[in-house]
Amino acid sequence: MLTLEHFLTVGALLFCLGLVIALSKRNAIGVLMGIELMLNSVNLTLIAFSRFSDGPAEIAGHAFVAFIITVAAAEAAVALALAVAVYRSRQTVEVDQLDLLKL
Amino acid sequence: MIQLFAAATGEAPGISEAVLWAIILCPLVAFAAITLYVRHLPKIAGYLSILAIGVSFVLSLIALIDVLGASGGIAIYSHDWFQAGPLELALGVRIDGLTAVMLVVVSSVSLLVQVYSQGYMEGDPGYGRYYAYMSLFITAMLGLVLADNLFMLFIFWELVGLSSYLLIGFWFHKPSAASAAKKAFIVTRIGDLGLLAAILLIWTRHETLAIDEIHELALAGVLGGTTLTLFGLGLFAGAVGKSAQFPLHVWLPDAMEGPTPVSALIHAATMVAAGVYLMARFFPVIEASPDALTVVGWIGAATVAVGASLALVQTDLKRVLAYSTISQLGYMMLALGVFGYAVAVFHLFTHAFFKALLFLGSGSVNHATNTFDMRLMGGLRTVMPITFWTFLIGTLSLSGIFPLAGFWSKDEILLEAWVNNKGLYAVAAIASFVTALYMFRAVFMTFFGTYKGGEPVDHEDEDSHFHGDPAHPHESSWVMTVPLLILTAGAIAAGWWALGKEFHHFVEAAIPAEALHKAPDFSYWIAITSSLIAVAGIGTAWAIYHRGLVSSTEIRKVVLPIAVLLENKFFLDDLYERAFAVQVFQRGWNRLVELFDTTAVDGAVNGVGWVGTQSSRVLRHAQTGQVQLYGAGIAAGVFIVAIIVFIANPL
Amino acid sequence: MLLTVLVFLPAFAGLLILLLPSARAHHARWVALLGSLVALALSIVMFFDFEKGAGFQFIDRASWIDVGSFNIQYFLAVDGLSLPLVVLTTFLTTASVLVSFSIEHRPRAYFACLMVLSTSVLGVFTAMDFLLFFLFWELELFPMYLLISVWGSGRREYSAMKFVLYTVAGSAFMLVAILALAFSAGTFDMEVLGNSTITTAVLPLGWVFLFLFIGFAVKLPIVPLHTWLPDAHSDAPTAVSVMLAGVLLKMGGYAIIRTCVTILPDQANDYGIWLAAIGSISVLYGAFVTFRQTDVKRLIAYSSVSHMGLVLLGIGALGTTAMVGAAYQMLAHGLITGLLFVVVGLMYERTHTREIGRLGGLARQMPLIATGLVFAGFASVGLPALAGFIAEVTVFLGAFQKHEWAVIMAIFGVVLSAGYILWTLQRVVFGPVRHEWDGADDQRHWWEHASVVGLAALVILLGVYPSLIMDMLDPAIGVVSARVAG
Amino acid sequence: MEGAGVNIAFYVLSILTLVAAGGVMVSRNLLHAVLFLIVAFIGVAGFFVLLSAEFIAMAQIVIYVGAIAVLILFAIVLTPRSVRDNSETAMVGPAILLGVALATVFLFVIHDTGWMTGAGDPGLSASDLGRALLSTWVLPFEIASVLLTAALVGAIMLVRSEAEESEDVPDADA
Amino acid sequence: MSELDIVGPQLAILLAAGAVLVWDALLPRRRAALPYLALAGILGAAIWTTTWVIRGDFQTAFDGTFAIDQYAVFFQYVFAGITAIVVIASIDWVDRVGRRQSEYFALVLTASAGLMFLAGARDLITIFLALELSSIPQYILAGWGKDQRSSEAGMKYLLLGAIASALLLYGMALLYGFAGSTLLTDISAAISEHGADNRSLLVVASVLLIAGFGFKMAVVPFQMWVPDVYQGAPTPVAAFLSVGSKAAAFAVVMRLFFEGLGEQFLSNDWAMIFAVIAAVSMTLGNVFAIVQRDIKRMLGYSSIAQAGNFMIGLAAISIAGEHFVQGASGVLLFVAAYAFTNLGAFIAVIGISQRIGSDNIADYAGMWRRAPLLALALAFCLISLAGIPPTAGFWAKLYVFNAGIQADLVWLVIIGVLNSVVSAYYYLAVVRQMFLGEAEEEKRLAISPTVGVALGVATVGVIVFGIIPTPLVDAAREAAAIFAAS
Repeated sequence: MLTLEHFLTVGALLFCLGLVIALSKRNAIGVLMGIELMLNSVNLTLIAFSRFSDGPAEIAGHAFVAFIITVAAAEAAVALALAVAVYRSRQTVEVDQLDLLKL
Repeated sequence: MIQLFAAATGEAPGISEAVLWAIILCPLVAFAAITLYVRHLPKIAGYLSILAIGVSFVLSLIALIDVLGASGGIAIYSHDWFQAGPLELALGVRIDGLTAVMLVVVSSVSLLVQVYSQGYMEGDPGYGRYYAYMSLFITAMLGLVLADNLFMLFIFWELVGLSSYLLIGFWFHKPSAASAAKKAFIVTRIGDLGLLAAILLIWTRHETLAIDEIHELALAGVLGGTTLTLFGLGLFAGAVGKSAQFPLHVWLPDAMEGPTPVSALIHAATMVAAGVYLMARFFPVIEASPDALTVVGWIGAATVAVGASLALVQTDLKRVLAYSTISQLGYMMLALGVFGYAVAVFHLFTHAFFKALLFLGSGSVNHATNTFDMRLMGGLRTVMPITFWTFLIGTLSLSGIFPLAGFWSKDEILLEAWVNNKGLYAVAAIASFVTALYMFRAVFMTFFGTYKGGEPVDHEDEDSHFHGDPAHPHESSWVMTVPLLILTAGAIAAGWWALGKEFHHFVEAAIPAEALHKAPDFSYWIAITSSLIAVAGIGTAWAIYHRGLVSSTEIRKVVLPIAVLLENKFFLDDLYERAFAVQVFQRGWNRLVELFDTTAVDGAVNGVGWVGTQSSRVLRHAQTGQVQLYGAGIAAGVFIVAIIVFIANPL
Repeated sequence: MLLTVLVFLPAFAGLLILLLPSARAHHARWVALLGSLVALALSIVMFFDFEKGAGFQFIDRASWIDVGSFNIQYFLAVDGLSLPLVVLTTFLTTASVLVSFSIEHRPRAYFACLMVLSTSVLGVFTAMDFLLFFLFWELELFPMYLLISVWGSGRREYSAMKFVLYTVAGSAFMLVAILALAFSAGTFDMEVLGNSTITTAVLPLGWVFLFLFIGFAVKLPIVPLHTWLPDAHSDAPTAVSVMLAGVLLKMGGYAIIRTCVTILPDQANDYGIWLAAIGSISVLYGAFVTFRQTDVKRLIAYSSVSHMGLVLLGIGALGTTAMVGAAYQMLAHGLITGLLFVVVGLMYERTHTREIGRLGGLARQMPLIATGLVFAGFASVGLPALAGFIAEVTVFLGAFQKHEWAVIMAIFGVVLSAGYILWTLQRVVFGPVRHEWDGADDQRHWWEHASVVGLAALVILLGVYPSLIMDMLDPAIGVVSARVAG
Repeated sequence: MEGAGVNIAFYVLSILTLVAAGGVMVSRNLLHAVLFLIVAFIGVAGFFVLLSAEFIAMAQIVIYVGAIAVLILFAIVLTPRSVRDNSETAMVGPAILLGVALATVFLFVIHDTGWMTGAGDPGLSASDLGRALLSTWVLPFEIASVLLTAALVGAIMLVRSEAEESEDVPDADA
Repeated sequence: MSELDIVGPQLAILLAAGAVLVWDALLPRRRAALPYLALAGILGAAIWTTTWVIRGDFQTAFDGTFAIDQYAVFFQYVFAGITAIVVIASIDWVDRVGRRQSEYFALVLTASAGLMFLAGARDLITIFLALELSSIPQYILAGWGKDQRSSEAGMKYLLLGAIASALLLYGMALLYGFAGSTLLTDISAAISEHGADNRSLLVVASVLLIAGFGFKMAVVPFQMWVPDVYQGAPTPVAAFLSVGSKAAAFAVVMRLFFEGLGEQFLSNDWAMIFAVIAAVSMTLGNVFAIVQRDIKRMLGYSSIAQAGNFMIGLAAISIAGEHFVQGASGVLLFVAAYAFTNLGAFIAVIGISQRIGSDNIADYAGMWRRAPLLALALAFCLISLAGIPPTAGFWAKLYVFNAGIQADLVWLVIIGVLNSVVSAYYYLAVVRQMFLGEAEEEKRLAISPTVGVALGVATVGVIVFGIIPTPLVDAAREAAAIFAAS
């Protein structure tokens, strides 16, 4: 029998995996992928909650996910644009190279 | 507030309060006027000062006569001064036998010294300043003896200290003078701590500072036990400082750095007399405490011994006189220690005349020779006859030769000591031999033999104002010799007042009768013994220093350790100044405190700043610019905060 | 209204000074002098109009911020404790302006700062709303910082910063305590606070007392919070030293009496012994360190630490006499140390050194300045017939009963002060003439005479006629000590 | 939710998704990583289907796989030097540690909490969602549209080269 | 009331944004008008907001997901003010740096609308969307300069912002799962019903929310991006970030935590979290700031410390009733005062750095002579940041500390005041550099009039509210009171 916890567990694992990717990848695009995975796991969690609850609450989860997907798209677009901008000025998108800004 | 107490044999003094205040104010006005207006008009300053002290002298005489007429009753005029909470302080004057005698001594000696100074200080660039300071000095002394309460007394007491500082350091460009002035002020101030403590003690325990009330408290036994002893010792500590008692006597010889008339004044009538006066004033208190009395007596004895022995080895004429003063002040304290209240005052009275005479005489000699070093003098007997004879009479009086003033007073001290404390008598008697010895040593070295030329004038020294020619000494001018002659009269005759105990009765009326001990009757045995001792001393001096029967250098070799000890003033100065003040205090303790201040206290303050900036410097390396580190920080923050909450506030 | 005018008059003068066109910058001193003289006159008028023993007077009160429990007034008033300090402030301001008369470097800014400083100090002495008090307390930092760091000498920036940080650190604690007090009493009104019995607060009242005390002790200053003072003094220009020693330090003593003791009498009783102990330690410690100083101004600064210790000793005794003595000591020290700094400043202008080792024999070349120094020195030593003596003895007499040992320790300060002052005099003005200083002037300009003579005259006046002030202090402090006594 | 098929589907999807995510983590080639990412996206979409959120699943496919993944590919193409490099920084150790720690916390609370699960209503149509978006969440909806516009404007601005910029202002410095 | 009316202000601003883009497309030669279009939109928003105040018609709309109340109004004014000042201050800067002006202004306006939506949002979804609407334009703006530093800043900001958003979303998802609703009121109801049994979940969700918003507020440990982004982003953008998103984050956190998670058992936990974060943020921010040589980085660290100060107020709101109003209004007051102050400081930096081409504090030496008004204004702002009277910053700090004391957070207030001392050190160091440092060249700096106007508005605000804080305090209290009533 599948319970809510099953889905939440997958969501949590996916979230943490995404976090690890975001925190460890050298390439900014790789980092972005990690972030997208985190957002996906949130979506999974929300939908799971939505599915396992009654009444009007259900629809809120779906709406939430819809918005998150939208925002993620916008964010990704901006991120990639910034990656291009960074690449133009620095010929790299490796985040550990981005250390001009420090004391 | 006015209080009058009739003496046993007469009425209370009826003298107007205004007269008493005028005695203080005259010289004060002179001081103010000179300071503010006539600094630069030396002659006028001198006359003004003499006039003021002259008026004070006349008024003092009037007061004395008035009190004499009342056979020594007491009058007190007191006014509120200021108030702070329960503390109420008053300003007031008190006249009685003791005060009257002191007034006359102070004002008369001062007047003569002032007159004499006109000659002595002639041409000094600080002439006006000199008279201003002298006026202040006299004001302070007169105020001190007139004060009706301890607080006011303390004020003038301190002013005496100030003026002595100014006068001793009068020639401030001489490092030795500046140093001596400082020494005098600080050493006496150490004693003043005791006086201050006594004031605090008596006020705190009994809420009064009025002299007569303190007397009553002591006599009634209310003031007793430890408080009484501490109070008495506190007062005595003040007196030890001011009256140059052992072990605080070290400032007095150095005070010779001031102009000679100043020395005369300090040694005879003011400053050092203040301590003895204080002890006499509070005799009922001292007397009520046997412990205090014993301390007073033995400190006096020690002072007698120290002063006399050190006087033996001095080559400087003024220093001989200075140590002699110390010794004589010791006698006065010793007298107080054996219940000789009136005797002590009497010795103070006679001593004032002959010691002033001797100092002024030495000043006269200095005026002729440009030096005080006796080894550079000799044979002045013929060129300076007036100086010689007056000096000789003063010396005889000091040595206690019948019938000069010193004989009477010293004899009575020995008598009191014999009756009350044989130990103290022994000290006093031996010291009187030494007294005659060192005084005549000085006389022989100065006035007999051949003249050794004095000190040549150093024309490079712009501060020197020596006018004569040391190679050809001459007698001083009349402004200097007349005071000598007048003082000689005093040195001869002042003792006769004590005949028939008149002086005693008069002075004793100043304190409550219950406090008095019956003075022993005149004893021929004591008188003859003391005279013989003195004559023996003179003879010894004659043998050694005039006839040269025994060489002084030979004696020195025989008693070398003692001689070294004496020549180094028992190493007391070294102990106080070099060892204590410089090494232990300044270079040791103070340096330690300063080190603590700069390293520990200030260091901690700077250290806080240092730690702040250093940690900032170290920590900023955490900010590497690595974006993932920052992200990890966020994630770790979530974890850590959550864990902290669960730990702090478990589920 | 009178009090408001008085407090803000100097600042107004400062504003006028800033508005002077640069061509007339040299007129700044005259505007400053005029402003300070009017303030002085006003304060003297108030001094004689004051009804002794009748509590707070010349009240100026208006609501300022009134929201919820956060209720702050604009409330100025004086009583017998603060009025003498107000007069002292206006007087020393005038003296400071006079000693600065020959200032050449950016005179407008200089005098403006001086005037603002005066306003802030006057505000501290007159503010009766705790927060207003705190504001004036902080306001004083800016002019002081600028005055020291722009017109100072030596390590002036370090010293100025040190001064500021010390004070701010102290007032940090003060602020916490003020808020805690105001919260528990529901008001910032110091008059109300001083009449009510506060039994609890959000933090223990002992802490409140301690926090307030730390804030004030820094200013006083007491050991071990004093190390800013020597630095500030030695690097500050003369007038600032005069103001600093003369009135700024007094803010600490005044505030301890006005707030710590008055508002928290029970805690004052508990901690009185500690105050007295710290006070007498300061007396001795300050004196010992003074002996080691080779810079005249540092020396005076450390002697101030010693002398202000007496203030704390007096306050620690909590009796009327002792606290009157403490207040009197503040006035006396203000005048005397002010005079010392004025004279030393004059000397420095001529010799350009404050190193004792390089000075000497100045009594010959500059007799008037030397006389001033000797006079001030003796006043500092506590010579009778001068103000310091009355203060010292009153403190001792008042405190002896309660804190015998503290007083006994402290009276050694009397001898020590004689020691360092006389030793200094000996090395600076006495001794052989140094021809290095042959060309130097003596005190010459009228403003130099005016400041020295004026200060000296007051020192004497307070020394021989203490009732003038005591009668005013006595009832005001009587109220405080009655509160302490229960 | 019961039924063997559902169970099997859940575990298959779980493994697929997590392994794909792991593949993003371990693949050294960025292009491979993108492919793994797409697999993971599809896996999540599968979950949505499993959870009866078909519309969302569709949106997931369209937007994530269709738009975001494509965008990422574009970005990879536009930044040529980085194509093959998807290695880790030195942070990898701490990052894994943190991931494990946070996973522990999350799993703990997930299983510690008494979720109020209801019967569940599998039937939620796209039109229901659309109605909700245009009534209750009309404000977020509008915001989202503005947001997309703004992101678009910004992204275009960012990728525009300096040369292009000066072209469209022919006379700025003239 | 129609729903368009509800979002009128935001709409006005968004319309202006659109107008800016269109204008630029149609009339590329009339670019000078763009900022004025933007200002017109902001003015419209302000006027619209004012009409609500006049109508007094406060309500919730969109099924309770959005509210118009005094609280929202307060923040709308604050954001309108911030945006207006930023726009004015940017005119000159934008004109020099590049040709992407229309995008710049449009994005600033969009972000501003997002901030305004945040102030009224009462629903997790709305909050998230509003947050992203303000964030994404800010990421772009940070990279707007397109040079190495700017794009690096944009990239860093975006990546970290996205991670923080993901954490926030996860937290929100958990909350939603627990309560079955995204409305704050429902969440609150669910928590009071069966929240006590599930504290672990709620705590973790709270922590995740705090992480998400803490990133925006820039508090430790979510703050590390701040100095880098401030340094790299165009200065006007940094100014906007430093006040805008920070203020919005506080606005939403207060509503979220008090309306949604205000249950006593939970508020104990998050109040403790806030208190600890406040203490750590203040301390670390200040300690880091001390050694900074770049003024923007210094301001970045200082903004971290300031966020710690705000948080004292947040920690104090956990207790309901009068204390709540104290704490909440303290935060509001601080937000407003800080907005003016920090903007002023940044604008002064814009004015100076632009001319001297350096952000180095060392290069600010002697600025008092080169640009007296700029230096004076910057000095005032820094003094206000340090919390020294008579500035708005002082009242804000005082008020927040007062709230802390009342909420029994004495330890935190002590840390706060001590940190103020530390902060005074580095703030005043800049002041010292400007007023006392020796400039390498004495050439006067030309100030653009727009910078002057913006700076003037900010500085006058700092001073006016420093002297008459009552209106501001009143407004803050009124705004905060809506929670107390609920």
